[in-house]
Amino acid sequence: MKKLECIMRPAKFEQVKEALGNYGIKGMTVTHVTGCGLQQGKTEVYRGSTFTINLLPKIKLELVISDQQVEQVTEIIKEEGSTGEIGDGKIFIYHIEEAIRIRTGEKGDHAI
Amino acid sequence: MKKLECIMRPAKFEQVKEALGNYGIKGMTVTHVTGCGLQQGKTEVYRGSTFTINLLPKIKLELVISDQQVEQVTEIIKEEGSTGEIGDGKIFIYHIEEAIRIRTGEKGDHAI
Amino acid sequence: MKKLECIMRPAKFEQVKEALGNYGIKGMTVTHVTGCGLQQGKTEVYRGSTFTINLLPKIKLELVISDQQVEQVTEIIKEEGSTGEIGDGKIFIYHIEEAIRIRTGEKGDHAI
Amino acid sequence: MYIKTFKGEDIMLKKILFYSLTSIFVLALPTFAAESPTPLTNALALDTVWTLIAAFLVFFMHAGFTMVEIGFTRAKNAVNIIMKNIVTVAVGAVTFFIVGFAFMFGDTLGGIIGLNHFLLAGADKMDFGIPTMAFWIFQAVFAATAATIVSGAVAERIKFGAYFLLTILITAFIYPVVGHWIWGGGWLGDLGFIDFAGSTVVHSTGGWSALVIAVLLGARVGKYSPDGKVMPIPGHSMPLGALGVLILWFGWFGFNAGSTVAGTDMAIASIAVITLLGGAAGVLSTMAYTWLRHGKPDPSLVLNGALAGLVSITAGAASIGSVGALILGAAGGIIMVAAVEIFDKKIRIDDPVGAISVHGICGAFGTIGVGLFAVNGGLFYGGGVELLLIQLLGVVVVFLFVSISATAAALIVKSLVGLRVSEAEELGGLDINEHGSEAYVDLEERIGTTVLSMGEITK
Amino acid sequence: MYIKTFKGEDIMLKKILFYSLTSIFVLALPTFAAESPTPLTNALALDTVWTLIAAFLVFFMHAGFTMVEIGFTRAKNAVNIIMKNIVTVAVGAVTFFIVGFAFMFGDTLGGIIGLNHFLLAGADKMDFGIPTMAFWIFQAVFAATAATIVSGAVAERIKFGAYFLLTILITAFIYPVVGHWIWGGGWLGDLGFIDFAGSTVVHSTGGWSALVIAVLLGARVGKYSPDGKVMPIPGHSMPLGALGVLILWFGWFGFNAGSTVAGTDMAIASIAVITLLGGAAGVLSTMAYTWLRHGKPDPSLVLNGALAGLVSITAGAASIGSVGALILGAAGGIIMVAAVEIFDKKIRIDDPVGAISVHGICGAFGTIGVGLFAVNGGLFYGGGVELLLIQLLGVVVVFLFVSISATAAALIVKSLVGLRVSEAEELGGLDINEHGSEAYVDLEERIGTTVLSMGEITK
Amino acid sequence: MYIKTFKGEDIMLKKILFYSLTSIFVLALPTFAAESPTPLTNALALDTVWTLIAAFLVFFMHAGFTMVEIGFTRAKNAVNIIMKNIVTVAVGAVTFFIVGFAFMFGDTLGGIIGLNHFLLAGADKMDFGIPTMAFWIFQAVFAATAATIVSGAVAERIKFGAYFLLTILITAFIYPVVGHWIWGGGWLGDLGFIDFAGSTVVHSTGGWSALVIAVLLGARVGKYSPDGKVMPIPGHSMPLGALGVLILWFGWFGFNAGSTVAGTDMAIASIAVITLLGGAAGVLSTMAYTWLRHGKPDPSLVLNGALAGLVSITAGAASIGSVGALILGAAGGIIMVAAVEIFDKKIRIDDPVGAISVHGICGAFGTIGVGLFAVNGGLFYGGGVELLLIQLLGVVVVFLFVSISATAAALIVKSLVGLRVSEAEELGGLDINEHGSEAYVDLEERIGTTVLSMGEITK
Ligand SMILES: Nc1ncnc2c1ncn2[C@@H]1O[C@H](COP(=O)(O)OP(=O)(O)O)[C@@H](O)[C@H]1O
Ligand SMILES: Nc1ncnc2c1ncn2[C@@H]1O[C@H](COP(=O)(O)OP(=O)(O)O)[C@@H](O)[C@H]1O
Ligand SMILES: Nc1ncnc2c1ncn2[C@@H]1O[C@H](COP(=O)(O)OP(=O)(O)O)[C@@H](O)[C@H]1O
Repeated sequence: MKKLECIMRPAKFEQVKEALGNYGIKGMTVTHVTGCGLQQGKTEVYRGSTFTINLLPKIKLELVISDQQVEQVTEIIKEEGSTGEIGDGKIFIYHIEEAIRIRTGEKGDHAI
Repeated sequence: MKKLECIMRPAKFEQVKEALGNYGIKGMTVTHVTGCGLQQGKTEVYRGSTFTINLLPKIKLELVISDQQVEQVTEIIKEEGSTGEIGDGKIFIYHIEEAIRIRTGEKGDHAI
Repeated sequence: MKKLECIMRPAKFEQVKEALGNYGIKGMTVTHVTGCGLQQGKTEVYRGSTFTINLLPKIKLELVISDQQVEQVTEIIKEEGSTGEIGDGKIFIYHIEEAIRIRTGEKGDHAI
Repeated sequence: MYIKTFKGEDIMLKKILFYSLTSIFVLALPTFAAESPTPLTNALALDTVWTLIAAFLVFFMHAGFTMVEIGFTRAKNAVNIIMKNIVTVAVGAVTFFIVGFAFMFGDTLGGIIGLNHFLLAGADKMDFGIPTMAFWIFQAVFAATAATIVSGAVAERIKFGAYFLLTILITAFIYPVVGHWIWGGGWLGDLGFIDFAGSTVVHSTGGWSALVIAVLLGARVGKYSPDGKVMPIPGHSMPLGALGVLILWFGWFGFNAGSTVAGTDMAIASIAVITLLGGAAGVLSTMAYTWLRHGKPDPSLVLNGALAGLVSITAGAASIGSVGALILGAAGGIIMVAAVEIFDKKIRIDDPVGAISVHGICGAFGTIGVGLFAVNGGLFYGGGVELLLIQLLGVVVVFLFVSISATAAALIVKSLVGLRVSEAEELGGLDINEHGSEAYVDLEERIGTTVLSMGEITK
Repeated sequence: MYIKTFKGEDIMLKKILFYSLTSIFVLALPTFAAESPTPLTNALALDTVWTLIAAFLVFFMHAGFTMVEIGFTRAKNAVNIIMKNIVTVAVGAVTFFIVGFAFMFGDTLGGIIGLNHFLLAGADKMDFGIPTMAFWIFQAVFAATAATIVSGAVAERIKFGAYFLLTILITAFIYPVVGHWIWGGGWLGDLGFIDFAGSTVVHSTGGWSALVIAVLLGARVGKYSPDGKVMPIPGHSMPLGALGVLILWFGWFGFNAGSTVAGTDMAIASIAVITLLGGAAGVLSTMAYTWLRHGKPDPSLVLNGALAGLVSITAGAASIGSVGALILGAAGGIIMVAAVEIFDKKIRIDDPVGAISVHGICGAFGTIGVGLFAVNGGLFYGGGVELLLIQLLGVVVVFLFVSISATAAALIVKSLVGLRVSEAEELGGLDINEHGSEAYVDLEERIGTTVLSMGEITK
Repeated sequence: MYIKTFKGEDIMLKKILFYSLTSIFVLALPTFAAESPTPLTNALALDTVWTLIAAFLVFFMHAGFTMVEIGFTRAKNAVNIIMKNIVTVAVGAVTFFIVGFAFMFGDTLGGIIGLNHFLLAGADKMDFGIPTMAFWIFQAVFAATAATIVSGAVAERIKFGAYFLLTILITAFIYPVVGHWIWGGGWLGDLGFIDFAGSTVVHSTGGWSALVIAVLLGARVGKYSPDGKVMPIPGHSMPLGALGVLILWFGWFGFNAGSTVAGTDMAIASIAVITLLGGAAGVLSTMAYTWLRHGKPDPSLVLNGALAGLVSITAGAASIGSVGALILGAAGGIIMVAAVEIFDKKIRIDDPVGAISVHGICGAFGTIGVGLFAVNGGLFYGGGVELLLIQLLGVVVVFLFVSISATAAALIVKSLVGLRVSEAEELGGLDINEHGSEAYVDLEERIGTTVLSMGEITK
């Protein structure tokens, strides 16, 4: 099993989620995070001082999937999640040793 | 060392936390996340339109523990964290290469 | 490639970030989390009842870096992120299998 | 509620009243204005203007109650709080129009209850010194206030439908009966019982209703741990709670000083001063007391302290002096803190916003305080114990009547629709389970672009 | 707007008025006070006080509009909502000072438009029964209200600059012209059209302007999915929305009862009662209707229901009775729910806060309702259809005039600065893109220590 | 503050006053109402009603201050802001009752300070044209306003105990002395200095106190980076900030127009108009100026702009004309923006909400502006420089007196309890460290079920 951790644009999340659902992925965990990278921050003004906020809102999407799904799922995310502009984000892939369903105790691919 | 990442019901968190504390786990990190899976979303109505919110609030509990604790800790979580109904969540187990205590620089099992 | 996951004091975050920037790290992902450990909780009073909140606010900083950067980066974080008092936090190091840039599909060290 | 009559001018005044009121209700078009003004018509107009503005301020107190209750409860129940409060205003107004006013101000049946002027039929001929409609609106917003006090104490667990029915019963019957006894020509008022602006009529009635319904409901899940510890359940927004308290205090000036129903009654000035000082004393005593006890001034109690001080001077607002107001207000603040602790930890009645302590206990205290501090007749001003005993009697009788009738009402409602939501609904929040709604949908996603995961329209 | 004159006292009153007003505007120092008061000066003073207090309450409605609109839209646009609303008050006041008042209350040109008293020149000699300045401020806050209605319907996508220009055009021209026809001595008022406090003048004018501008703007991104489904976009704070509604209701007492511009006019009492009952009926009917339809009372619509009820009784506040208010208010609530659904799902006009339904549709309904429920002249009270037809005529004509002129205004503004922000700006939020600002910077970091990552000062 | 006397009617009026006041304070029961009304009693009643309603509005400004300060500071200090504001009202009322009123309105000692009527002893015999109690409450809420201005400037770092003591000193001594000079029969008023509703007495006094205390406190941690850059620290809720500004503006109508303490004084109409136009001009000028300078209208400054405009017309509200109000208000907005920048970046005084610029600087500007724009005596209206020089003198003297006495007060308080919290406490937030409390406990967990990790009850 692998865990895919995708840092992505909030604006693209809905679309990615739908495509993953169509592909057959149902389970996922979503976190609101902020990130910085190559993308420029936002310039704001407050009481006459201009400043830059360089942590931008991102969505972290975590998917635990079986090894054979990895390729297709990354494809879908690249396809649906990119705008072509800096700030589209990353997919990080981890090895995962075990997954357990709390309700039933099922393990491995059955748990996800 | 392993990292256990548990996605669980907010309503069960307090109970799990207490049980882990009794067992001897003191350190943990908690994040508010949302997730979807088999569990049905919430139906809401807004200005006459009915719709479903399918990302539900969950707690992500991260525990870094030594290899020999894994079994018992997963048992505790399964025991205390399940209601038997869909949506109880998962435990994902990762291998972790190193843990470092920022304050002292201690490493490995001494750091956690 | 490695992922460094640092649980740290919110008050130290800015300083660490700046130091990492100077070192050459540009990309990072930040999450607001709460945690407990050795550090004492906060005592509050509400309508005459005194109680302790033992989940304290922390910052989780996630950095994906190449293997050779690990040592220096952990040094920087230890240097800039510690106050010497309990609650400074931890660095957890994971192995990461792959990183993909959503925008371009670049992989590995080129993606981060 | 003090009703003025221009003695010695009755005939002329009544003629004017009759003339002008007839024109209003029959023609519903102002013709009065075409007459030249006289001192009498001007005084009448000023009294009307004063009473109306006071009524608007009391109406605005509902915004205060709503904010206080939202602030002191959890976010998952905020929409439910909103619904309860806005429906209380609406139900209060309509019910008081249909029956409440009749029970309260209709011709008395043995000092117990009024029994005519339902739907305000013939009410325009009644003489309150101002047009009946002006008097009515002031009374109607009072009735809703008494009902809304319950809302806070039963928050986070009562069924919306049950609350709705209870509000009807309180504004239609319980409040009007108490009101009749004291302000509507009933037996307590005749005895000489003094409750100028409603420490008993409004606040205790609301507070005791809250008490018995909270008992019947039981505590919120998680309020008392299995091993018996008290688990505080902090509210989710102190800023909204504070805003609510300041709105309530603002409205209270109308509540108290408006209770003259006469702007020509110069007592309004000292009543307003007493309202300022009573609240101030409540703030300061609560601050000092919690500072001493806990080492830090407790904000959630200091906010309640303002209200406790205000409730404590409401009965005596026209009878006590400035110093009396300071003493009563300060004592009210401390009594409230003690009461909150006793209800919370000893008697174990779960009252999320402290409504029972603030309105029930301080309402009773303030009423009794009149017997002590009334410049005219109070024990401490050499007036003997007579007034004090009458005040005590009123407090006890109203407690008995309200607690019995509210219990009956709650049991009826329970048998009809049930009182309390299921544990699962309570855990998930009333907003989603009772209203299919959430208070803060977009907050976390606030810099995101589209609302996340709104999912499918299912209907 | 009903203007009283002391018939038979005209000469004396005018003398007094002239004297006192001259002293105010020329010397700008009060000298009137040195005279001894007479019944006439007292009545005048009371009328002035009443009108001013009502004006303050109407002013406060802007806080209500701001909170409602913030609550019912997303957090990323909250600062933009704030800016639009506060600028509306400011623009409304200044524009109405410079030209609006002149167009509305200047000497009529054939019943169509007023054409003198620009910058209030010579306005102190006008006779409104109260000092012109008191009359003016009441009118000025009304004008701003009509404009602010638009703000909600066009929220989350209009350019700030475009909104700014549109507000100028509405308060400078569109609203004053309609106002002139009905309240300023124009042809509709002469015909006998009744719109006491502005269901048509204020609410429909705002609502129809909102309608055409919302159409020209198009729906928010994401409101209608590519396959045509309606995607609800919930607002981010029901508590602020509810606070706004209660503030609006509070202000509405000034809006309606203040429209007598006379505190000596005893109709104020029944007008206030009708304002309470109309809003209450709107709440209850919306609650009942959505409860029946969806199985749960819909909070977002119940809050709108209060406003719908209020708009529905505003035209007839001085002509209808209590029962008429209950019927009109209740019907208004249901009509609003239906209208929201039709606009949302059938006609597909995106109106984030329901302004078109609440103010446009219920404004028209309330105006027509006068023809049915006016105690004097209403169809249901045996008055025949004459008034009803006049009311219908007025509604239609105002709809045509406002929709055409607001379309013209919007097209002009579009050609000057464009109406709508870019899709990227809309997605990112107007706050950051139009104002370089965010509504809730620190909320997530609230227990953090320093604000995170404020980064470099670049200027 | 302008005090009216019915000249030529003194004897009769005094008799009435004496009679009615005696009855209030001795019997504390209204008997006046039983008399038939006369034009004089009606005028007196109307003046009283007007003053009281104005006082209620000024009281409500405290909700405005609270919301503005909460909105413009960080969430971790919101509870502390609430505590400071509610305690300010309470302390202001009580202190002004005990000594403040005596220092301000007692018989003058050489034009410097009043020295009798402590605890209002004998105050009922004073002649303010209205019952002393009505006059007193209006003055008391003013005193609290002056003190509360300080709260914003010292936010996020002052010790609660220190603030508490400073508030006592300001309302007990500093404000009353300035007030005595100008409104209480003191030397500045005698010179002809004009400060109608308190640009100097209230706003500058508050502003200059804020200035010196902010200097003594130093900037918040993180406000200036080690290398000297200004780090903006955005507030956490623009919606609450905006609500606060609108509440303040609403209350300001009472603040200004109520300062006639007479509803029979027809100047109230034009004062209200000036209050609307001054604030509007401040909004528009700030919007335009920041739009030009930064390319976007700056919301945080536009909100301050409304207040700056209002402060700038407060001194002259009864002396200037509409056009003067527009000019002064607009200039005030721009001066405020410049002042904020200078304090922030040049002088480096950290003032989280801009209180020093809005109240101190614009207060001084508005006071001087009277010397320019007073229709009677102003330089631009051909009145020569005399008034202008008197105004300048007053501004300078008040600046000197307030800054010296507030410095002394702050040094005394510092030596007693210390002024500033520790750095660790500041970083952790005053809420948790000074009050053991948090403003938004449940917000993140809002859909969770039980409050997370409330942990053990330790007591
Ligand atoms: N090395 C990294 N480690 C962790 N997160 C990263 C890293 N680099 C980028 N990110 C995350 O990915 C987001 C997008 O990265 P960015 O460099 O701005 O654009 P792009 O992915 O298009 O190159 C960042 O906001 C951050 O959250
Ligand atoms: N494949 C997955 N990857 C990541 N998170 C998952 C995955 N499947 C489920 N989850 C998380 O677990 C939660 C519970 O899953 P669900 O399928 O609803 O119930 P159960 O765990 O009882 O089978 C989800 O809300 C989601 O947060
Ligand atoms: N075993 C663990 N697993 C996950 N997170 C941990 C663990 N131990 C500590 N943490 C995180 O690190 C933070 C700091 O730990 P703590 O023990 O309080 O201080 P220190 O790091 O100085 O020893 C905790 O608040 C928690 O978020």
